[in-house]
Amino acid sequence: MTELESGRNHLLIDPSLHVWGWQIALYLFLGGIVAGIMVFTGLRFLGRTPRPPSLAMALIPWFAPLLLSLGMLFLWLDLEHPFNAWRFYMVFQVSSPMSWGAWILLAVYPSSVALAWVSTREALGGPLGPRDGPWSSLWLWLTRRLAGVEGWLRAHLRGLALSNLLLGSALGIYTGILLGTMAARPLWNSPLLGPLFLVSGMSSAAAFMLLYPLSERERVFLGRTDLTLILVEMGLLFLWMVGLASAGAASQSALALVTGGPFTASFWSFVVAVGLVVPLVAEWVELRHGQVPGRSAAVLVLIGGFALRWILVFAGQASGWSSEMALM
Amino acid sequence: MKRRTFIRLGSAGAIGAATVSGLTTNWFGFYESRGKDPQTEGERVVPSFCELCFWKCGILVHVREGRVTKIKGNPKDPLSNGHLCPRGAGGAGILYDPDRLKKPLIRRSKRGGDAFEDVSWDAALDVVAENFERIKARWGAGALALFSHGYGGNWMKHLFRAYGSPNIAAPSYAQCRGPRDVGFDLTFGWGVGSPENTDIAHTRCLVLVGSHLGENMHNTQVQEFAQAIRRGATIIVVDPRFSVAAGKSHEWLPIRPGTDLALLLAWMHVLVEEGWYDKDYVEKYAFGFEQLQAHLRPYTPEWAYPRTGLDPEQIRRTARMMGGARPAVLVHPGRRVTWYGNDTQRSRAIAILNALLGSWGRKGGFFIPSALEIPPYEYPGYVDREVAPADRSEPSQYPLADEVLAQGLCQATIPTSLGDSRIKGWMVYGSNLPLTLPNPREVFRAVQELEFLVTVDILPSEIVGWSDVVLPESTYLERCDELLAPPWRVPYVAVRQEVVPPMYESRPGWWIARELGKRIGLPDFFPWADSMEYAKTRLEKAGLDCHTLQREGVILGAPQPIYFEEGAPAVFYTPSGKIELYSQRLAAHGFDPIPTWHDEEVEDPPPGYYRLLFGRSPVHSFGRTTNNRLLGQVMEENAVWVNRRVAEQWGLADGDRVYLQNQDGVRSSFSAPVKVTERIHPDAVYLVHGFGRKARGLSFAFGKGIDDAELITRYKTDPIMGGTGMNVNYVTFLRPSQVEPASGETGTVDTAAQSSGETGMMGEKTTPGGGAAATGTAGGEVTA
Amino acid sequence: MKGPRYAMVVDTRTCVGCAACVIGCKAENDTPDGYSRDWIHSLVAGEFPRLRMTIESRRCNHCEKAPCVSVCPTGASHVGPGGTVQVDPEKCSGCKACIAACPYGARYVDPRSGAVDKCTFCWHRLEAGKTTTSCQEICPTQSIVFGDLNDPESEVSRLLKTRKWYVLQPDAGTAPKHFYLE
Amino acid sequence: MSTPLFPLAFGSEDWRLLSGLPVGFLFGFVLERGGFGNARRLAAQFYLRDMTVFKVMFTAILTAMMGLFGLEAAGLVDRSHLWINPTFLPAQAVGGFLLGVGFILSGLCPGTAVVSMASGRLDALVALLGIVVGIAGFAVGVDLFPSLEALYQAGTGQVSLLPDALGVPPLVLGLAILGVAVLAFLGAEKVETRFQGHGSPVEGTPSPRPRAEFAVAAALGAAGVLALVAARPPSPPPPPAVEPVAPLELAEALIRREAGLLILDLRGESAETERVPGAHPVRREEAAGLLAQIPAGSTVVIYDGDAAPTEVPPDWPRLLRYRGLQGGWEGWKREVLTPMPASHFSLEEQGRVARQNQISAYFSGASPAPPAAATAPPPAVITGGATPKKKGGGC
Repeated sequence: MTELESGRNHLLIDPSLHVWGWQIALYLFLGGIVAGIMVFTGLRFLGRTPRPPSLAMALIPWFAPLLLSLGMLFLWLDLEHPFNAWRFYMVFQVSSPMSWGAWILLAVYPSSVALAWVSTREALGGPLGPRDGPWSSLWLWLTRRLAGVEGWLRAHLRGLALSNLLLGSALGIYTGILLGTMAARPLWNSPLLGPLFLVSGMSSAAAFMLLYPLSERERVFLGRTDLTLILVEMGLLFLWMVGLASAGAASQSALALVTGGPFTASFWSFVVAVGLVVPLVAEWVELRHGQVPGRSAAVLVLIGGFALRWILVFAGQASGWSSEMALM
Repeated sequence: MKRRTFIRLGSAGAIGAATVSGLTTNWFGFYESRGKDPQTEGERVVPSFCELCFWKCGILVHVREGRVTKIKGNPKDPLSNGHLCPRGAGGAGILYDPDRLKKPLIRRSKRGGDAFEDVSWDAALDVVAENFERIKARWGAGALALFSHGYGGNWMKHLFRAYGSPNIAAPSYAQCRGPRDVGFDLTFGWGVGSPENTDIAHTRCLVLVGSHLGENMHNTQVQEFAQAIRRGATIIVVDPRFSVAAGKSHEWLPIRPGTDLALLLAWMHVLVEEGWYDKDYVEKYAFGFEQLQAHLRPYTPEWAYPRTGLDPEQIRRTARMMGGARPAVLVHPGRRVTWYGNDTQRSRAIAILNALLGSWGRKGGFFIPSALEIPPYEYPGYVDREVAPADRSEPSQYPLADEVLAQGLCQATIPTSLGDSRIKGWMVYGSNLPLTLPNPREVFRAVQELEFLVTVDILPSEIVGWSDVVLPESTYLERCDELLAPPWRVPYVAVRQEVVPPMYESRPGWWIARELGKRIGLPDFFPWADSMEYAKTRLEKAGLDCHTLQREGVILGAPQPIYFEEGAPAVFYTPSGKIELYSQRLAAHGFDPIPTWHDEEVEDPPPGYYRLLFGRSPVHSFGRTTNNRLLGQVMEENAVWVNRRVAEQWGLADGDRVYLQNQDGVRSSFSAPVKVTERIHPDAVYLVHGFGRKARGLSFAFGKGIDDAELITRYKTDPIMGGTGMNVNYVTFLRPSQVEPASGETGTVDTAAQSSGETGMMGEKTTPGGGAAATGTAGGEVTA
Repeated sequence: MKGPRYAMVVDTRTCVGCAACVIGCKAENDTPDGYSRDWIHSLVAGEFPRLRMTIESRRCNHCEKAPCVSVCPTGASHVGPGGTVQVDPEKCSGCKACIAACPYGARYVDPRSGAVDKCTFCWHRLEAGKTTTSCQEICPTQSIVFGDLNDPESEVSRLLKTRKWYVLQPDAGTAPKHFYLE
Repeated sequence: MSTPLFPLAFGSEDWRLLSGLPVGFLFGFVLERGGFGNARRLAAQFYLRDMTVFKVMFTAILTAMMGLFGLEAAGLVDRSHLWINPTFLPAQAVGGFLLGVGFILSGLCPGTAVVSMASGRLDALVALLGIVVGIAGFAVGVDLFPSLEALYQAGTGQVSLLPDALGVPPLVLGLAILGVAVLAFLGAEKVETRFQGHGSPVEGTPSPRPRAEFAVAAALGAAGVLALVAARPPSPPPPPAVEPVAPLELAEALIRREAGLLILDLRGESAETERVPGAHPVRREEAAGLLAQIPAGSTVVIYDGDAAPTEVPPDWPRLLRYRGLQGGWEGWKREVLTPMPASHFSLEEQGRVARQNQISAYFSGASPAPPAAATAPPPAVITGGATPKKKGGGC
């Protein structure tokens, strides 16, 4: 028997070592969806002969800045000293993924808003906004002012789409890298976490988009894409686990958290079964039988995407190098 | 101001602010990072000595803006050598304890009902003086008893001597170190005193019998313990618990509790039979070796094996280690040695073992200490003691006790079938009797019989809640005290001085004693203006400068020889003038003249019960510090140590909460978590003493952990000197579901209170009673 | 490398785990209630009665390759003078990335300021000209030694040359400057 | 909960927990196929237009009852390993009422809500959200209003089973439920036909209705199973095993104070007073009562006059470890209490012999010779004089 006593605080509770909670898990989830939406939107505008999208598809890009704002609100809530948040933009720390993230987020906003604006205008054609009433003149003034900008954006549409694609990918990868560079948490410490989070984010985004009244063609496209993404995600998860299993003792004990430890049941049911296997089968069956992908599988994918982040955030903090942390 | 100017100024300001903020960023290369200075370095640093335990280390107290910020060791002090134990470092936690007694209190309902009224010092002292005089007039001075623990108690002792009562007791004698001092005195003619004259620093083999140095943080001893380890000394630890010291040892003997004497005899057998003892030393200084040799013959290690459960080979091996290291070998006498009622004999066995190894007066054994002579203050002379102390029912009882027995005074307070009680009033100074004396029921019974009870204390401890008058004393950081000049390696004197003025309406002990003395017609005994003037007078007589002492904290005297080989006199104050391996005094009183094993003295725990052992934590001095928030952060409650296999039997997991119930059906008032561990003998469970406090005034410590003292309803009295062996109680586990009504822990307190009667009244406590600092003695070393 | 390179050595053979370092540090650095910059870690292995015990006084390891510094997005965690790792509370936003990145659990958020806090090697004392940390000064067993690795004459250099030592979680790749003597 | 599927030793607790996943999928699949994902179908139950829910539930109860009885009788399931919800009658009554209200309002119970959601029905998603919010609300509510705690703690909290509560033998109860089920089926058919006239039939209702004849036939078959099960009492478990222990091994264990050792002297009170130290005299037939109070995992050493019992009665607790003292009391006397003659052994073995003989002396109560010193007074050399006391010191 090995007995540990740590005077730091209570061994397993360690309140002062509380690091990240649900806010971060939620932020990572929303960030992943935002990344996916941006990638998909970017791809749509990069396509050679863009067919007219459904109204829902045209409006969906707005979710990028919206969900990101929501996510950043949670991120901000998690800060212990929130009114020092401006410090993020006083420096650029090359070695800090969080610093990268902060600057990426800064770039994501204009890019995603611009593309959403263009997408909306494109879909609706005519003037937007109130045509009469007290605000109409202001609106008119604004649209006129923005017309120039819009023209410029349209002229550089491919660049804008590319920037969305790249920023979206960066955002998706960064959420994984943020955890992946923590050498102190063996469960996270894998270069695969970046791609994994990107792919999972895209899969979640596809599922998220499927919740809206898209056209049949769009649904089939997203369903097919999601199917591929799920397969890739499963492959990445498998590689991530193989990587942990073949690394040192700390990584192995970290892996044991999800293969026989306290996070096992939740990981395999929510992430693997509910989030991956079942939707995979469901979507495959749907597409195979020529049906339009429905929403059930999409909801499951979203549940799985959130569960992946939630479990990774908490299990990762429970993993550690020193034996007392791995015990948790 | 013109509008234009305003705008111009405004924009200039904005640009300036922008520039400045830009300059602070990394972009400008001026983004300098800084740490923060915690601002705890003192504007004033006052030397004094510590009172968190009774070792009395020299300290330096930092004061900033009138607050004590931190306490450091005084490098000039020969006890602290500039280092402190955690308790000493956390002394400010007592000073700034929000639960402190703030005003004198007078009880306003039945005793234990615990309704008090704030009064002025004059009113409180008048009541005390009136009662002192009344008791003296009606019953004689001897009917008033003083229980004292802590250095400030010297003033009260002085008051009592002037008053004429011989009944001055410290629980630290019969509940703690008494048997050891008597045992060594019988053998060498010297007690080991405090601080002990153990030369741990230079020893080549240190043997600890139940002594848990490292958890028992008597500073200098632990410093020397580390030095001994660093020098590569062999460490042998006998303890049913794998203590920290055992963790440092080369040989750990996990002895069955209660059988230490058998091991000591077997060790001596090996030393004598195999010729490892110091023949020259024994021949020169010892008396009765032939008798000892004959006596030891049957005590082979194989004989000891079924009793102690220790491998005979390990007993032989360790004995040879000791023999090989002699004379620089030290079998430590321990500190709290009141375990099984045969403690004086066991201490004598330790003394004899040391004598065989030739360690007394030798480097690495026991040094011969010397003290600085500081003449006493001149007083008119104490009243002759006409009366004998009331602690024994007849003079022939405990014939070799050389101090007053605290539990004896407690018993003398209870009327017996033979007649009225002999003690009518108590003054309790810094001594929390319910946690200190064995069998708290007896204490509460005695308290109910009292005509008058006054406590002088710092915190509202349990005994305070039962008092008639409570006098709030200043902490050691707020008061001056008697000079300290203990016998030690070098003679020295240390001073305690007022670091910050007394908080609230607390007053120093010297002031309380003097004011009481004046009121009971003894002003001649308190001629000094204050304790500093008192100290100065004494120092001047000794030719020492008070200012130097106040500035430095200590003054060292000339070093004296401390080993026989250096020229220290080999004097033994025994009847034979030699080291008495065979004790004539014991023989004269009908006791075993050489320690003898009696199988019937050790009993096994009943099935399902475990022997309750208790000891210290390095961060606490028993109940004295459990309310100290600074120290409590590191250890807030105690845990019940249970052997892993026993825990498996009971289905107890680490951290499960349990209540303990002893063999007499007494249940602990609160629960504590189980510590499932390999570190304890399957026969025993272990608790750190001083937790499970029931005084509600102790808002931090209340209800945390289990109080071992309330489970000590039985004790075995040492027939030689009256020490109370307390490690003879057995406990079993109760789960909270077996104890608590649905409403939870609060309900429990009440139930527990009903079951034990006395505590019920403590439960009603509404005002802070008084309190205390000390629990003194019941802590101590675990042992076998 | 020029200038001092500060390190700490703890002798686990003599450390009794009394926590004087913990209380001393609390008083010296005025850390908030319930939080401390150093702590005692003890490990007991084996089965009754064959047991082994290791006691370590732990704190920030002031790593050469401090992950807390590299993940900090605001530059609050930085390598300070003498190669020590410091936190500037003014710059800290409390994002806790450094806490997650530290394999030693040495950091916590000070609830009073919202900034991350940890052992500074008593930098304020060194700046004031003292040569010891508070924990070293108070330690009754003198098991804690602080000093300059770049000075071959220093006590830490001497101990590391003459005694067997280990660091915590060497695999984490942080190159700690807090050593434990066996 | 996972025992019937996995042996207890399989994997970790978390892995065993995962066995719920396939079972859940299967359950969900069957529910969905049965049309239970359709809120209208479920709601129709309350309008008595479609009694499928009623019938399925009754069938489920019957199947579970008979399955459990059957598996238990076959020795495949140990009921003590099954988790049965403790009974809190008032709390469950209130909770059941609330659940019913929710059921009617949403047309879905918690389980079918999940099924329905999986079928892609958004109303189910809302219902599920409502469930989550309700659970969270209750948790918060209990914290806010401690009086709620009294409600949900009300009741015995014990597991009370219907046969015990009603005092009816399980077989009778089983048959009674079976009878009620048959009647209910028949009644349900009638009710359905009657009420369906008032509205259109619910989509997806399987057209071939369970026939009355079919129900009766099935009931008869079930009754047969029940009777069979009841007729065959559960086979008695094999008696606990007893391992032998050598007397010297026991002696050393006693000296080591091995934790959790209980020694029973089966010769009982009447036998001679000499026993192995610490042994409890008890007669074989009274031992079970004593053993019931011993913590699980203890080792019980039993001995008789001259032999180690090789087996113990089956009613002795099975979670204890039994060991029989070889040679019984006689063996103890022979091997532990009889000293060995030292002369027979080589010098190397003397240590072992000495040790064994001291064990022998210890247990037989032969103390070492009285110390000689007590009788030999030494010369008295009285120098006298006061002793300088080093006084003081706290603890």
